[in-house]
Amino acid sequence: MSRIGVFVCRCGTNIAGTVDVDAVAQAASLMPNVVYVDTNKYTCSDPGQASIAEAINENNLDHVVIASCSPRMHEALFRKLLAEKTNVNPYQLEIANIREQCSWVHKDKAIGTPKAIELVAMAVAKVDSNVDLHTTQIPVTRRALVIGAGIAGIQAALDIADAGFPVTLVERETTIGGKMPMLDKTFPTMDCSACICTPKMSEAAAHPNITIKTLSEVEKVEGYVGNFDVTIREKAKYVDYDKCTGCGQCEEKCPQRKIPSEFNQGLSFRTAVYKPFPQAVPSKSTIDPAHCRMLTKGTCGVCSKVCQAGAINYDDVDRVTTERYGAIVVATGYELINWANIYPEYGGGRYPDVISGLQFERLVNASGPTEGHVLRPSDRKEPKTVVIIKCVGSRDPHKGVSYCSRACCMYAAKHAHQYLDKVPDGRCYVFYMDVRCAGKGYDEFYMRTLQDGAIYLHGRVSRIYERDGKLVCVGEDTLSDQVVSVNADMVVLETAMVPPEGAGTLATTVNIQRGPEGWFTEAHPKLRPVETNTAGVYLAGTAQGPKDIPDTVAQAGAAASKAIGLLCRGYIQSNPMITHIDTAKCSGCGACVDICPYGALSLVEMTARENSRKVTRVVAEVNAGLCQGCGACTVACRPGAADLLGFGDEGIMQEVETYAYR
Amino acid sequence: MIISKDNMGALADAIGATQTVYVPGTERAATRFVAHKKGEPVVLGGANVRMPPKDLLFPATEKMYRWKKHEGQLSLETEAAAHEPFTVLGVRPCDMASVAKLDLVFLTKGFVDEFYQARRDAATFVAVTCVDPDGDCFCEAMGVRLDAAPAADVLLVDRGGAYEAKPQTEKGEAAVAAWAEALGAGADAAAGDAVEAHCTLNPAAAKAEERLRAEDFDNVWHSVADYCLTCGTCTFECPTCYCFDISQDVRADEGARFRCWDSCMFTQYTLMAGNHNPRADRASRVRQRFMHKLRYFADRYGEGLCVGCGRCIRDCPAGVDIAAIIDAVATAPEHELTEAARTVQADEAKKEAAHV
Amino acid sequence: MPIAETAHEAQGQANEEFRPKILAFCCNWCTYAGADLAGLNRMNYPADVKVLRVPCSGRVNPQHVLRALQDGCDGVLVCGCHPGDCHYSTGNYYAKRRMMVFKRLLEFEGLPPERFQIRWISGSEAGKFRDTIVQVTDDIKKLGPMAADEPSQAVVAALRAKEGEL
Amino acid sequence: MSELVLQHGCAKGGEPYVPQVCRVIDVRDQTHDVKTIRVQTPEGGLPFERKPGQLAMVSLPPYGECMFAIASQGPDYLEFVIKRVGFVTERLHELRPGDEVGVRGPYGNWFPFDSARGRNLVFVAGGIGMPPVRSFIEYALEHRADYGRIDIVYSASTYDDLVYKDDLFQNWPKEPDTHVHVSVYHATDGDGWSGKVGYTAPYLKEVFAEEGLATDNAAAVLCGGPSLYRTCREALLELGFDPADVVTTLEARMKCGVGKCGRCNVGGVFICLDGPVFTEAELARIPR
Amino acid sequence: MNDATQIVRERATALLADGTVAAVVGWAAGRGDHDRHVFVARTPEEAALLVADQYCGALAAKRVLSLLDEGKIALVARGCESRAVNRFMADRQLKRDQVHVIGWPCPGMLDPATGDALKRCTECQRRNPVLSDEVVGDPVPEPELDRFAELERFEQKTPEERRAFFQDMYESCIRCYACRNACPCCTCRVCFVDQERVGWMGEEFTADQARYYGTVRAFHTGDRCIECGECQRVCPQHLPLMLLMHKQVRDIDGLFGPYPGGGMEPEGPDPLRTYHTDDLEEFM
Repeated sequence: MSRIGVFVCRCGTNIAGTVDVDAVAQAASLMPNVVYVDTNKYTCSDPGQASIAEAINENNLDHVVIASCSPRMHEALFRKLLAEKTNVNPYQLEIANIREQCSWVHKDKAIGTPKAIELVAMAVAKVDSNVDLHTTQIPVTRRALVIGAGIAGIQAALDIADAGFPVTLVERETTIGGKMPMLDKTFPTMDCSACICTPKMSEAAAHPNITIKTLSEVEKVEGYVGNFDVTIREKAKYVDYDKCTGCGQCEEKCPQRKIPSEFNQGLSFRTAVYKPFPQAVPSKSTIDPAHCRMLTKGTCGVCSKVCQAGAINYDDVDRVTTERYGAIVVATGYELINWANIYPEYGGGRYPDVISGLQFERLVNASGPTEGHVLRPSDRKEPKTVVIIKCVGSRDPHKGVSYCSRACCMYAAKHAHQYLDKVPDGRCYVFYMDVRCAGKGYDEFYMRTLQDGAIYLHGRVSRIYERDGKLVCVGEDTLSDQVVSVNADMVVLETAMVPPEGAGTLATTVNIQRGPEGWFTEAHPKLRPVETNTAGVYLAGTAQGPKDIPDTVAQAGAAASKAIGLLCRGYIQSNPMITHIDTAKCSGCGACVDICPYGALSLVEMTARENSRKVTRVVAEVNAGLCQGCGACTVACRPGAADLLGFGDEGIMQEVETYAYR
Repeated sequence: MIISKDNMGALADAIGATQTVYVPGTERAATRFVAHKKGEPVVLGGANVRMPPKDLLFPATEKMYRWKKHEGQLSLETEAAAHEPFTVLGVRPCDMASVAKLDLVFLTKGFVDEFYQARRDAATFVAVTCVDPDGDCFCEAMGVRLDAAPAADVLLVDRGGAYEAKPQTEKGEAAVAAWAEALGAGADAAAGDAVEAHCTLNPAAAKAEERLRAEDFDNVWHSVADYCLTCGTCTFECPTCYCFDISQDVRADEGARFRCWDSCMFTQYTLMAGNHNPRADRASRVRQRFMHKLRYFADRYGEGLCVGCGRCIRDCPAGVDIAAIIDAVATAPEHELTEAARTVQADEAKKEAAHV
Repeated sequence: MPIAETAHEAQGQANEEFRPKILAFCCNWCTYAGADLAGLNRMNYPADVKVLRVPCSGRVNPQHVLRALQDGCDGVLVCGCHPGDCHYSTGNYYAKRRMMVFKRLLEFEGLPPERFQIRWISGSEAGKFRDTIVQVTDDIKKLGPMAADEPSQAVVAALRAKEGEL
Repeated sequence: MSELVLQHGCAKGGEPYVPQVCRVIDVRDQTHDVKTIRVQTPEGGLPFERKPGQLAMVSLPPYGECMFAIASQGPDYLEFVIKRVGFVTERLHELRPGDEVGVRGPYGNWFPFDSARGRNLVFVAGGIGMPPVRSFIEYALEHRADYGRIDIVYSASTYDDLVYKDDLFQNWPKEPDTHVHVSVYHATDGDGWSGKVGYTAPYLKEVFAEEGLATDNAAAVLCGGPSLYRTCREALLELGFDPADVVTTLEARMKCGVGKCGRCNVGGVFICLDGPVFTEAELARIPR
Repeated sequence: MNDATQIVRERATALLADGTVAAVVGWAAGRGDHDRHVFVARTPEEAALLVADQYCGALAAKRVLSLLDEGKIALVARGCESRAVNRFMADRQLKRDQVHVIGWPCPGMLDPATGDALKRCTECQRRNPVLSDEVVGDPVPEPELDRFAELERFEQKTPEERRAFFQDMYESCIRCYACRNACPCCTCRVCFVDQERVGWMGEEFTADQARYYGTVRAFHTGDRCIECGECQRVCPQHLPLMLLMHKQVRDIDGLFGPYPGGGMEPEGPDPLRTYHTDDLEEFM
């Protein structure tokens, strides 16, 4: 039978003051299977620990109960003691919390002592049903995958690569960079966005530890922290990147010239074989199969003829590769809300001069379609009156989203400032709900915009219609309580950030959660802001929620440092207190699979001999790398086939009954 | 001694003065033998009680011994087997026959079950002839007479408005003498002729037993298993099912081991450590139940285990009908012989050859 | 639930001497930490509640709760993190649903609501932990031991007369 | 040669369900999941006399009770071989000398050691089927002169799974005219096994052929798992054994041990009371 | 012979004859005039024994699960059987292509002994099959009734009265487990009651143990109950088991609803296997 040792700590007078420790020890000695009892002045002290180890070894104990302070305090310490100084499995330990939850909250030994005895009895009962558990070290594949190559992904990739680990940077567009290169200037310092972003892009491209995969998407993720097997589909580019020199000859000769440019937000055109913008990385051309005549109709082949490098390959196919990574950083960024669909009162896209903020960025950019001159799209005239509307889609649960997109207040101020700078005689009205400028130098910047002459009106624009070549913006100035109507030449909508298309699929693929608005959910909003509930998967940038560039870059660094920490260690210590499936009881109903927040459970086919017959049936299986040991599945499992090691049904039942019967 | 049917309450009161007397009544959602309360009327006719008197001799849960550990020392304490005397009034011939079968199980073949014996010794059974078998009763086919109950201490013969009490054992003699004393002369006059009755259902049990000894009826068991729920209703309501499990109630350092009814219909019944179960499928459990009732028990004790009380037919939620099964077996087209039967035949042939 | 022949006597004596037996399932990350904090702050509360540590309120099986109530506990308390704060992100949401349905089921069968209570107590809410223990202990003391719930013979008789048994 | 006769136990009055408290005096590892445990009365005596092949119920409060074949009887102890297969046996494996258990028995019949006198004996066992057979082997060796040649054919899944290795490789081969043949089903490098690898039934036939054994004036004793039992039974009959000369011990879930509770009922037979030892001739008459 | 019987026999014969299915699960007649039991027809000859009339009280659906090794199984399915099929699929015990559902709009069943409507049919809200591969006869009008009426009457009782009621009920339970074995939600390989090791339940026949069994079984099936009422029909003690099920179904509907019951969808997750962050809070 088991041989249980009970060690009762006096903790100086912390415990002994209100608990009669000798009486507890005496009572413990009569408990089932208790063969050794001792008391200690300070159990956690070195001599205290040594005496426990000695007692365990001399008396051949196999289960240990320590009645002392909270297990949250010293459980790890005592487990370590058992592991290092005795032959007892460190999980054959239970701690009766007779300090925080007994001696410190009771004043009288007459009350504290019997309670301490009951707590010890419960711990003795539980420890007797404990089984040996073993941690294993799972080696970590020392490579990282970064999904999304906007500024967040690039930064994370660079940080990880600088730490010496190979990184694969996956981007579904033809170039890395994301949204940042589209921006003209960045607030509040007004430095050129492309000037600070493109060097990062080049650095990533040139980094020996970084492999960039553009036009690529993650199709499947299997495995768990330290060992994710990731399948990536790299779409056909129809251009051999090894041969392409990026000379641009093909682009010049391509007959398909009327394709709206994504990079310029539809304000200019591109060709079917193209590079989205001059500084694109990789600096190679790609054929857009949806528009290429050769690929759609089978006749053309101009680019192939002009390409001196012979890089054009119309027979190119998708390449699917599976590789193993230790950590994953998800940095899939954002999209702007499709305002045209939800704001018919703003023309719903009918008026070419109602543009989004990102289109405005392209308009004021020196390398944009207007070479930096503010010319409105419809007639290429300089608008003399511009209305900027904030919170289009944001903070508007009826039409758009309920949250604040955080960057638009500054972005709107920047646009007003840029417009007034370029058109000194222009008038700029900004309709706003609130002005939120918390950030270093942000409020100062807003003040400067006001000084520049921007007119801020508190209220939403209720309608935009065209009259006499003007866009009439009707709104309410709630401060003066008047209906305001502005005849504008151009309207800029500062639209909400929303999760990009495909975020839901990616969440399922990588197995991370999304909040109600669709942003990926961090493991803890305060304490684990870049981790996810899936160990080894980290979040960077706006994938986690709207934020501006400084926050994005900071978070990317944080995510990278978490990934680096994991990769540096080289192994993960598996938590043995996880769910265990008794396949004899499992009927494969999948209730556990449905509720596991970590995707640690799956249904698999099992073949076994049962009653002299070979039977194949479906049972649940636990992925030890993913399970975090919450135990929610053990309750969902009606027959109790799923049980939590360390907090098993039997152990808890022992505690319950021991207390109930006493 | 003749006792008017109206006087049954008084009789129960009289017996109840010195010991517990169990009479047909309703308790816990079923008709069963309940402890008689003084002054309440007692009616012995009509439909038989749904729960047989089995639990009076063999309770559903019965403590066997207690154990205790004190300072690491294990000690055992047996439960007293002795039992206060009691009387069961109004047992039908079928149920009385079942008591005789339980006696075979618990009191013969080597070991005597002390707990059963104590209750059996304490019991006085007063049987009553059966005048109202219903459409599911088939006791006559199982060798039970409606007008006799040999295992009873006293038999009450239904004579219209009154019962004639016939003592059949020493205990019965004493009981009837005591009743006569308690009820006065007891010369209730209104006794007519003994009422005669017979079952309308008469499955061919003898033929079935004979064929079960020689042939496999797997198709029958499988077709029954196609609708049997394998719940415990039939076995718990059966007056002769006696299977039990031994389990325990543990409270910290002490506990009691008890036995409780079990059912061969349950999967767990034969489940062994390591999850092997020789009777994992329903058909094999159905087979076991009916083979045990109709043949195995006879192999061991010389008589079948079914008394034809019809309870399992009446209350089966799935419509399993032992009478129909008996007939199905008896009238089935000829089957292949079982391996065991073939062995027996071969042996006999060998012996004959040797003889010649 | 245990049948005590002397149920009503027990209730009679209860007021002075009755020390209820209450079991509190507390999740490791919030409530257990809150209880520890109550200790650190030397808050004082009744000793009639014993804490059983579980990793998460989602681990608390209603079957354990019922067993506790049947085997001799006079009350059961289940505590976890506030919804949204679960260390495992979802456990307490599941627990909430389970416990809501199960508690209603037990109350339907006649269990006084105070005997089975559920609270969300965070790791910083030491005061709330103390107050909860005080209040639950008080509730159970008012109810008396489990045996006091035994329906009186009068009620049973009246019910049987009215319903003709089940 | 007289017929093998199986004798049955005598009636035992009193309290057949109540165990006597016994003390564990020795615990030994046999394999990774098999232990032998010796028990005696607290006064240091033999709990009860058993005959080879009989059973006893070992109970371990508060965990439960299990039926085991009594592997061996010493002057003042009974020995059980316990394989860890379930909850109770797991707990029984935690026993240490000095611990107390309950023991009740003996139950069931015994091997026909009387009527087999003068015959050659062939013991066939697999894995944890050895302990019941061993009780007869032990008896035969104690009364060596009463029996002819003894052959023991024993197999287990791996070398580690062989129980009573001391006896197999040291003690028994030293006995006069006693031949031990051991095989394992699976061997791996470095597991310590360099002997025969193969299943029991073919090995049994091989042994018969190589050693030139005859079946006349021999009795076979067989015990093992379902598939071993099936194949070896056939092999023995093929080798020419009469079903009446092959005895085996059966296993079933048992609770009462005294032929009442119904659990181990097979046909008209209760394994705990009428068995566990049967001849093949008898088994042929019992339904599946 | 009524129309339904006629058509069921014809269809079963055809399905068996052309090998579409290996067996047809329906009902057949027993010894008495109105005795019917579940029946599995495996040959066209056996199909001629099938009956589909007003005395087929038993829920036939669960039988399908034990026949899956034999091949595709046809099931004559009324509202309740069809909901059970959904239940099996949601519990991943059955795939849609393993069963051929012969829908039978249910006329409502009668007690063979008394001729009264079966309780489980008087409380039924969906007599027409909710899924089928083919249908026998025309749809029947769905009864308009309040299946919770009895529950609501019961809830009017004082807690003490309810305690007394359930004490009686659990003392009456003989723990035959017919309710569990008949229930289409109870598809566990090993029921919690049969797990000695953890010791959820003791084996002794006491009201306490019966209460534990009854309450926990009700909880295990509460969020999945298809409200077929079969548990109550099979109870040899005629205990009002559906009270507990109705209680939970109505509570779940009110708390996390709208919830039509556990048999309406072929996939989960069931109410206790999911959550909303804005779930009602009734503890504070």
